[in-house]
Amino acid sequence: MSQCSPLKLHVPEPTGRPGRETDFSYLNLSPAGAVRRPAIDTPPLATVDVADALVRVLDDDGHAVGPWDPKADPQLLVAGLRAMLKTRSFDARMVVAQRQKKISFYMQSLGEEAICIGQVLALEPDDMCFPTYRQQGILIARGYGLVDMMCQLLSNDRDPVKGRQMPVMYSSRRHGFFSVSGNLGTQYVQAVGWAMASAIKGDTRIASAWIGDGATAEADFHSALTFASVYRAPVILNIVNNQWAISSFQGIAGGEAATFAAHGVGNGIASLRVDGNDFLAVLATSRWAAERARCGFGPTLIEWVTYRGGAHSTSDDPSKYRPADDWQRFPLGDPVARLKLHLLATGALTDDQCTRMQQEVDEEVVAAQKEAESYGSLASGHVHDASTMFDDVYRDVPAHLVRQRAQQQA
Amino acid sequence: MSQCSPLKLHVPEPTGRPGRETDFSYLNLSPAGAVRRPAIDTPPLATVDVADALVRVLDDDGHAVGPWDPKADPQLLVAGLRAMLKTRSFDARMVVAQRQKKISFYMQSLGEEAICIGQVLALEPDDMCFPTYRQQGILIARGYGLVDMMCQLLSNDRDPVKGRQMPVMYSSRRHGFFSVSGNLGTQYVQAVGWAMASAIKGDTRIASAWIGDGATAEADFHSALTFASVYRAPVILNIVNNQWAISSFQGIAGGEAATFAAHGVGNGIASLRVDGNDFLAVLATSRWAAERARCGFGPTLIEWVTYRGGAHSTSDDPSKYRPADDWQRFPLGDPVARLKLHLLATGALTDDQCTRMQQEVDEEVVAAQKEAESYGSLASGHVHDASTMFDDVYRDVPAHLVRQRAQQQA
Amino acid sequence: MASMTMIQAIRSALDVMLERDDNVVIFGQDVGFFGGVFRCTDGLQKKYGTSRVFDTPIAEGGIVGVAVGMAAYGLRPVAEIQFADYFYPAYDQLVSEAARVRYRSAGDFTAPITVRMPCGGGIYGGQTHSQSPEALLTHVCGLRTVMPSNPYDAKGLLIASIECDDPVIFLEPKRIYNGPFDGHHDKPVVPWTGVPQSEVPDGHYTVPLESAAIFRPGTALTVLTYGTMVWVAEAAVRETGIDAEIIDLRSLWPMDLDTVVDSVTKTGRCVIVHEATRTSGFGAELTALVQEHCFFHLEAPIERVTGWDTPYPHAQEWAYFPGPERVGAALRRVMETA
Amino acid sequence: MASMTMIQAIRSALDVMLERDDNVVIFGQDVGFFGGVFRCTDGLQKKYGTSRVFDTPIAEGGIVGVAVGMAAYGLRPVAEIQFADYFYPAYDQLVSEAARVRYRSAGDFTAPITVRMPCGGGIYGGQTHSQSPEALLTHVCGLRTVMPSNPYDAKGLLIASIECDDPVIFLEPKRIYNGPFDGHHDKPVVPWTGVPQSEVPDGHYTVPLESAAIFRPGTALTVLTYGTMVWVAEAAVRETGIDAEIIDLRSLWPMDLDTVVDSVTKTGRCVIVHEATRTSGFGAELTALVQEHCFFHLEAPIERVTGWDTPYPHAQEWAYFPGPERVGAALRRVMETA
Ligand SMILES: Cc1ncc(C[n+]2csc(CCOP(=O)(O)OP(=O)(O)O)c2C)c(N)n1
Ligand SMILES: Cc1ncc(C[n+]2csc(CCOP(=O)(O)OP(=O)(O)O)c2C)c(N)n1
Ligand SMILES: [Mg+2]
Ligand SMILES: [Mg+2]
Repeated sequence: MSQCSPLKLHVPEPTGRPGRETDFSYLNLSPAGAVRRPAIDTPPLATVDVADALVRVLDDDGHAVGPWDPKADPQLLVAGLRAMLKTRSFDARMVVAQRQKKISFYMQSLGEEAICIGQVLALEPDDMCFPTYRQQGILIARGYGLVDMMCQLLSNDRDPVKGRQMPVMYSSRRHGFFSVSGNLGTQYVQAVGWAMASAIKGDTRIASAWIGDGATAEADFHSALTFASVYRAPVILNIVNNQWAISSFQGIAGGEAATFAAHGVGNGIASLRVDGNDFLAVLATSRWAAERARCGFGPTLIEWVTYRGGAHSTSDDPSKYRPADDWQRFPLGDPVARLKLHLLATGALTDDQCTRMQQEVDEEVVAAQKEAESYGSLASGHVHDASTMFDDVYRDVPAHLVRQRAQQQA
Repeated sequence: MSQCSPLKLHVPEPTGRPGRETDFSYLNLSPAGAVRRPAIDTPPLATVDVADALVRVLDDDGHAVGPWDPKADPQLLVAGLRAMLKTRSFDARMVVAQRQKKISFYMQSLGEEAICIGQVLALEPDDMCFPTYRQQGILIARGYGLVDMMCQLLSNDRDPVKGRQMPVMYSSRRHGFFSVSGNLGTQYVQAVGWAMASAIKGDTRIASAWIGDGATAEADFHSALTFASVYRAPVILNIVNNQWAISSFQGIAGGEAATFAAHGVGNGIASLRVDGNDFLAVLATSRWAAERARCGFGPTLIEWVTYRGGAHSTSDDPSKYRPADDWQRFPLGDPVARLKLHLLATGALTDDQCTRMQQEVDEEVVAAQKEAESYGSLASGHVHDASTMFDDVYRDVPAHLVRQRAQQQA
Repeated sequence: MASMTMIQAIRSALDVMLERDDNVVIFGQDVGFFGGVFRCTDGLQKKYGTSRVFDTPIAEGGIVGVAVGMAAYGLRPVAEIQFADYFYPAYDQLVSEAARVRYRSAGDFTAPITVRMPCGGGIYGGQTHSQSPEALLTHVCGLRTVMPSNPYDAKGLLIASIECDDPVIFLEPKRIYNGPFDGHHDKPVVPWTGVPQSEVPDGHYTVPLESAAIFRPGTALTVLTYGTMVWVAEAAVRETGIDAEIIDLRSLWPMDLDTVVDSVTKTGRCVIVHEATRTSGFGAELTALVQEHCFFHLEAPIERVTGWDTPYPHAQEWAYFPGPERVGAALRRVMETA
Repeated sequence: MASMTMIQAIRSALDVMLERDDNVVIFGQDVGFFGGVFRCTDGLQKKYGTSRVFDTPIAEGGIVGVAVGMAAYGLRPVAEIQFADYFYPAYDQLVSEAARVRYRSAGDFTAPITVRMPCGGGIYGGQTHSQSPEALLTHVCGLRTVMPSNPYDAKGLLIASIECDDPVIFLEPKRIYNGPFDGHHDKPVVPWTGVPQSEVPDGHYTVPLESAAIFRPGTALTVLTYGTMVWVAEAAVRETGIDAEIIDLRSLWPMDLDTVVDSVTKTGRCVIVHEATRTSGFGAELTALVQEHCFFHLEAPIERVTGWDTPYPHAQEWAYFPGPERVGAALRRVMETA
């Protein structure tokens, strides 16, 4: 045995901190168009190179290049852009509303909009999503009412979840959007169960599971991968690597030693690492994964490389732990700007149309906010009656809750 | 979207069942000597090929070949053989003792003896092992008293753990053997914590963690790999893939789609897949991993390919779910026979010496059993007094347990 | 109608439900080809195929997690945890998800899952094969917790649980799988044959949730208990000759409070018996409920006879187990209080 | 001696222990560079370095699992779970490992770990940032559960917990981190400054475990409570004018039964107040203990004032929270019972 010096605990540190610029070379990017597109029935382990590279379609000039070009219908891309703009506009206004104390809490998805919106456009409407709190884009892309969303945020008496949840914890079965949990990671393995159920019933629907880089450390992430691999569940396992949990960077979640996509390969699951700020790459890889799942070839894990443009939540101040201008310096840019550039470059949209679209979505959001606020809010006391608090604990209200409701009302 | 047929749930099935021979080609073996030996400081991801192959040293004639030949001192190998023989003899007698209702339960390690014994010979005496219930070989190799072990099995009043645990759940801090838990997987992450502590204190000791193929599905396995990877903990993460959990084969634990060693690579941990029935391969790879850890290069995960030669426990009847002669047909043979062949082939031992060694260990075990049984057993009622039941719940007995002890004694 | 063991009755319930409802699926460790370490699912995979009855990885959290997802799809999953002692890794999915999803989504999503787990000691299983964690479940709003004491109830309650739209934890006292156990571990093992509650109809029937059974009517005092302890209590009553009313709660929570209150109001005395550790055990809640609802009828303090506040030891099992002597002594003490 | 908030007092306890004992290490989500989402570890990484104070992956089970392993090595780990609502993934390591390892190894290995978790509601945190899971801990033999109600106790109890050789769960009622809260959410927020219990020595001192405090002496009835509810109870006592004795349990389990029994024996009446859901809450155990030990002194049924048996709702938070009106009404009812 060789003589060794004393051991030392290695604690990962981000390359940037307040006052010190981030060195983003750790991201290990591939050039647009450079990564191969495996056959849809490729064996999981044969994706090991793709899990270590970065699938990108849009080059710096906004042109689609390489084997992953989805050759998408321009109208679909325009719809995607609109959903992204709407989501961003929605988020921006809700952050302000929180600051104005109209709503109690908020979480925006700034910078990550392409990922869930691109994926949803690659899914069938009745495929089921198991989102985190940062996939509001799914609801917006699937046409859930902005007013309903805002009533949830305001916790008023039109809140579809009756004031039970903090803001942003939406639920809409009709829009294939599973109830968001406050507990990280739990939905990931549920998505696999839902997908297994679809397979058990000989259905053709698939599930889409969502998790953040930080939450991949949770137990349910491992269960999800194990069950998905063992039963070849028809599920897309999305990891949104936006570089940060709350104040801890992705290295604390294991991102220093391997890509997050590598977890998939290690579990015998086909895995891709994809530029999450490249709408076309999102669309193309999501389609690939959806087709793979639907055709019985099993799950795909996708690591989306992106950046959390805003604070973790309205309770957070990121300038305490990362450089203030980090997002501006993030090498993969802004997904909205990049898709816009592509649509302008290909002539699918004009500058004017872009401006108009922005106006339209802003107006829509403003109008929705006006309407939603007219129904009152938690702050104004217009909430679901306290007596409703005892409903939905069980299907029927059991005797002890009938008694407690009576006491509460007394 | 292409049209697909209805989905179907894939449920892995072993290739063999009672009445149908196992096709062991799924094991994907490498020839002896064929797999390269990476440098001790190799980056984790560069071990991906080794994690997918099978490190073997002993060829069919018992010769040590290839880069992993540990060039071990023959006396060390003889000591290893003795520990294996003793473990096997011990196990065989305890299985009988259970059948005779002298002990309430037993779990043997038949067929897997090389793994933990080989590893222990590669460790320093004060390195800490976090074993499962199938690493009794560690205690035997480290010289824990057979009588003490048997008193634990008999649950008599010399049981070092005072009758608190079922048989086989040993504990001996002095022998670097952490208390065996009945709950699968929990020890794996604890080992990582212990190793982190050694690094925090600037110590040079390392930890050795143990888990079965089946239990890798547990949450703590994932936590262990995450923490080991993030903090580069000085730990050897052993997975004993003996092909079976209880009645479910390794495919139900995820072994169909990838090797168990692949989990390590997916987490950025150097990983090896090793013939666990090849004592020299065990010794060589354990030394590699121990040196790597001790020199600050971080954890190594090792999948040991072996076969559970006996029943899961004395409560189990494997003929219900696998071919009765499966072990005889297992392509990696019997670790004891293979090491013996090597020692005979190299002239380190003669046939006579082998026979004598076998006699000696048998006599030692018989003598120990005689002594241990003379101290009584659970069956004979010679157990630790009921009043001791209230000790060790806390460091001091709190008031409520003083009351309860008084009631119990009343 | 045949005499069944509790194992057979449970298997029969699963068989009936697999047959009646395509959405019922069964999974857990070793439940498939092998039929479960306690044989409760023996033959079911063969009969219904691998997509209805199958083995799972050893990941209790994963088992309950996929069950919740399947339920969201529309299935009625019945998951087995091999021993209740191993349900802790699934606790988060039970508490934060199965129990909460209806509430937090205001009924948009529900989790009609059934989680079966063998519980209790008396089989020399030591601290990790003997636990009775019911109090950790009764504290969780949104969950239902059920524990049968005999084959007839086991089948009827299990069918009711699977048909229930709420998540149900179905605890199976493993010591009485094969026969009623009165706590006299040194006496010969008694089989279910001949015990009236082992007469079990072949087909579909239910025993309603939230309904307790008066296992033995009586006037002198009330014993509140469930599972194995029903039989231990009966032995204690027999041996002391005290005319106690034994109430078998069957559904622990939500529970049938009326039956309890009526009985204690009548008898004025109450003993609570469970195998789980004492402090913050379910007996604490029963004590609180009885004293809240029957305070002015109580003639003596309510006594709890329970497992001690220690892990379940292997070698001292019978000193730990609250057997008929300890129960009998409590009955006498409560009767002797003026 | 300075006036400290509870956050400052906790930070001071950690600082003192990091300084005194090289074996103390602190870790958890966001506790390192950032100093914790509630700032309890602010500045400690800078002062003691990254191997003494560091961030962890988001894996509560892993956090407690490595803590148990570190303790086996000889360290005294202090782990933070960001919210008590998120401790369920760590439940197995707490119950099956930390609480059991001393027992199952007959003292060969021990787990002197401290697990800190903010608990309780009143901050509009909804169902996943408001829970009070103490009853899930008090049922687990081998664990100690502690909950302070003020800065002085917080520091002294936390130091005692870290020095204790048993695993301790240290619950921090987050609503009183920055000031005592009497439950009147519509009144201005009160800071700790000026409250006597916010006078906290800079250095080392302990408040012994298993010792309750008589927060307010009285003769008319006994209120048993802990954490935030101590202040709510005090408000109710003030507002009703009932001369109640308020006992702040501080150590929930093992606990100081003598102080409780002495008080109820004297007053003959008892109200128990906690924020956690009612059924199988710790109030049930307290009720059982009081009626077991003081039955013949009780002049009225023991009342429990608790959170309802529902998840903690976001919008109806103040209808859920057991505020001074509900506590006051219970005090009156208990006093009015003949
Ligand atoms: C089980 C659990 N532990 C901790 C938290 C507190 N928490 C909320 S969000 C968060 C960070 C999550 O980071 P990531 O998974 O990367 O998602 P992101 O916010 O970046 O989208 C933490 C620690 C929680 N909600 N649930
Ligand atoms: C948490 C937990 N779940 C289930 C069990 C029951 N159980 C005991 S051993 C075993 C099989 C373990 O298989 P494996 O990990 O491959 O180890 P092996 O027995 O083959 O050495 C199971 C399911 C347990 N002890 N703990
Ligand atoms: Mg993130
Ligand atoms: Mg195995």
